Amino acid sequence: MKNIFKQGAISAAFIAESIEKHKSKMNIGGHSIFLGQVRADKINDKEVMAIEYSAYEDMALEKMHLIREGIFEKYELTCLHVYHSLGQVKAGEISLFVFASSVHRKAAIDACEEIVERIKSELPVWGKEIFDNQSYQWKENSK
Amino acid sequence: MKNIFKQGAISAAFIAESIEKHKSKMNIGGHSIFLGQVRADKINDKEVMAIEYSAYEDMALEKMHLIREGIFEKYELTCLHVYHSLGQVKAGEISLFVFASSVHRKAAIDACEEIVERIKSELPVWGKEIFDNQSYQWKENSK
Amino acid sequence: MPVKIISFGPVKDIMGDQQFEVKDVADTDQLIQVLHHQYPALAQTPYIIAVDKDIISGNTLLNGDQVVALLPPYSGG
Amino acid sequence: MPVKIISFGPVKDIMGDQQFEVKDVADTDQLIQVLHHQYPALAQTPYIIAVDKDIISGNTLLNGDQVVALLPPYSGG
Repeated sequence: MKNIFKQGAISAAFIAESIEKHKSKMNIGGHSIFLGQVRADKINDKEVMAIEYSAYEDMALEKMHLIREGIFEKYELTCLHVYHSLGQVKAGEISLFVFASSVHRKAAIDACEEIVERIKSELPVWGKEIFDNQSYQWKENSK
Repeated sequence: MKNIFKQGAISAAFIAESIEKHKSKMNIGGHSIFLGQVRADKINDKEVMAIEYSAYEDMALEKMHLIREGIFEKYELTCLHVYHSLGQVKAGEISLFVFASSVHRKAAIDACEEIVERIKSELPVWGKEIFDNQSYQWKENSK
Repeated sequence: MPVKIISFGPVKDIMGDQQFEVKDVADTDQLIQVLHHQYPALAQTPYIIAVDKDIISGNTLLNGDQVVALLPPYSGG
Repeated sequence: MPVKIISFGPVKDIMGDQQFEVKDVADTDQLIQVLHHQYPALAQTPYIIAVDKDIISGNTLLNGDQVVALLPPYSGG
């Protein structure tokens, strides 16, 4: 099973490397990428400084495997890569990287959007919003 | 008026730099990126080696400006960047880079998709598919 | 046979960091009763239950050696 | 007053690389007649017309000093 989890933030350099690797796949016509970035939300006068992510890793990887299979059945993708942070990711940094590629753009765009929605609603991952005064609250995903 | 044209391919390093610049925009929650990559299509036994792009630049920039305005009216975007290659882009290289960012993911994802469609159908840009035997044909965009 | 209990997110805040085992529970309903008795705050927090990584939708027999996970609403991404 | 003609893509293949001017044409229909006479292959290739960067949908008066662009189907991206 492919591991999607990375300790800490996902760097722009890592994303560039992933893009670069697809140069040799000459049947690809379009890539659709989604990046989730940690927002410095203000909640009751406190500002989110970072999100600390934890996961039920075994279950999340099994679930992600099933999501991948479903997506590949539904869309004609050339490839699909997903990375999610664990541990602390500071405001302004990237915690989710979804990268779908296909011969014609439509499949990559639609698949990428669906994967992001499914990751948010189906993966046992939790984000703890850490405020600038060191207090915290558990994040709630908006629909 | 913002220039969207870049001579030659769009590099992964340039894309990484663009992503990196958004670290300081702490109200962004999601980025949606589309990358158009030149395919080495086989047409009647000849393989596409590169696409050479040309444009009616003045008109394209005016049109892009109007598209931007329409998109910003329709979607709550934090920022929007578009780059399109001119001149030769080899198979496997990137010729279109659309980068939409928003507070909540939905706006960025929907805007990015709409911009890509509008770029393909509304910008006076032409791609010449150059084959490995140096002959060529003018590209036709699929819907 | 004991079942192993794990929890995450806000539920883990209530139950503490340690994994632990519960003996002599026949099914998940009975297990929940035991846990709510031990951690009254659990009654105030939403969660679903997975037995061996499968989310259950009703009372489920526990024949031992299983891992029961208490999963609050997901908030990844 | 002369109008300036520019073309792109497959239309440019037919008309050649040079920009040029056409004199004494009153409107776009008349201009098209002149061009098709000069470049018979134009009749076989699809294009739309922009006058000063605005795409026209019917015959349009040319009062001179304008740029008329012949635009084959776009294929950017």
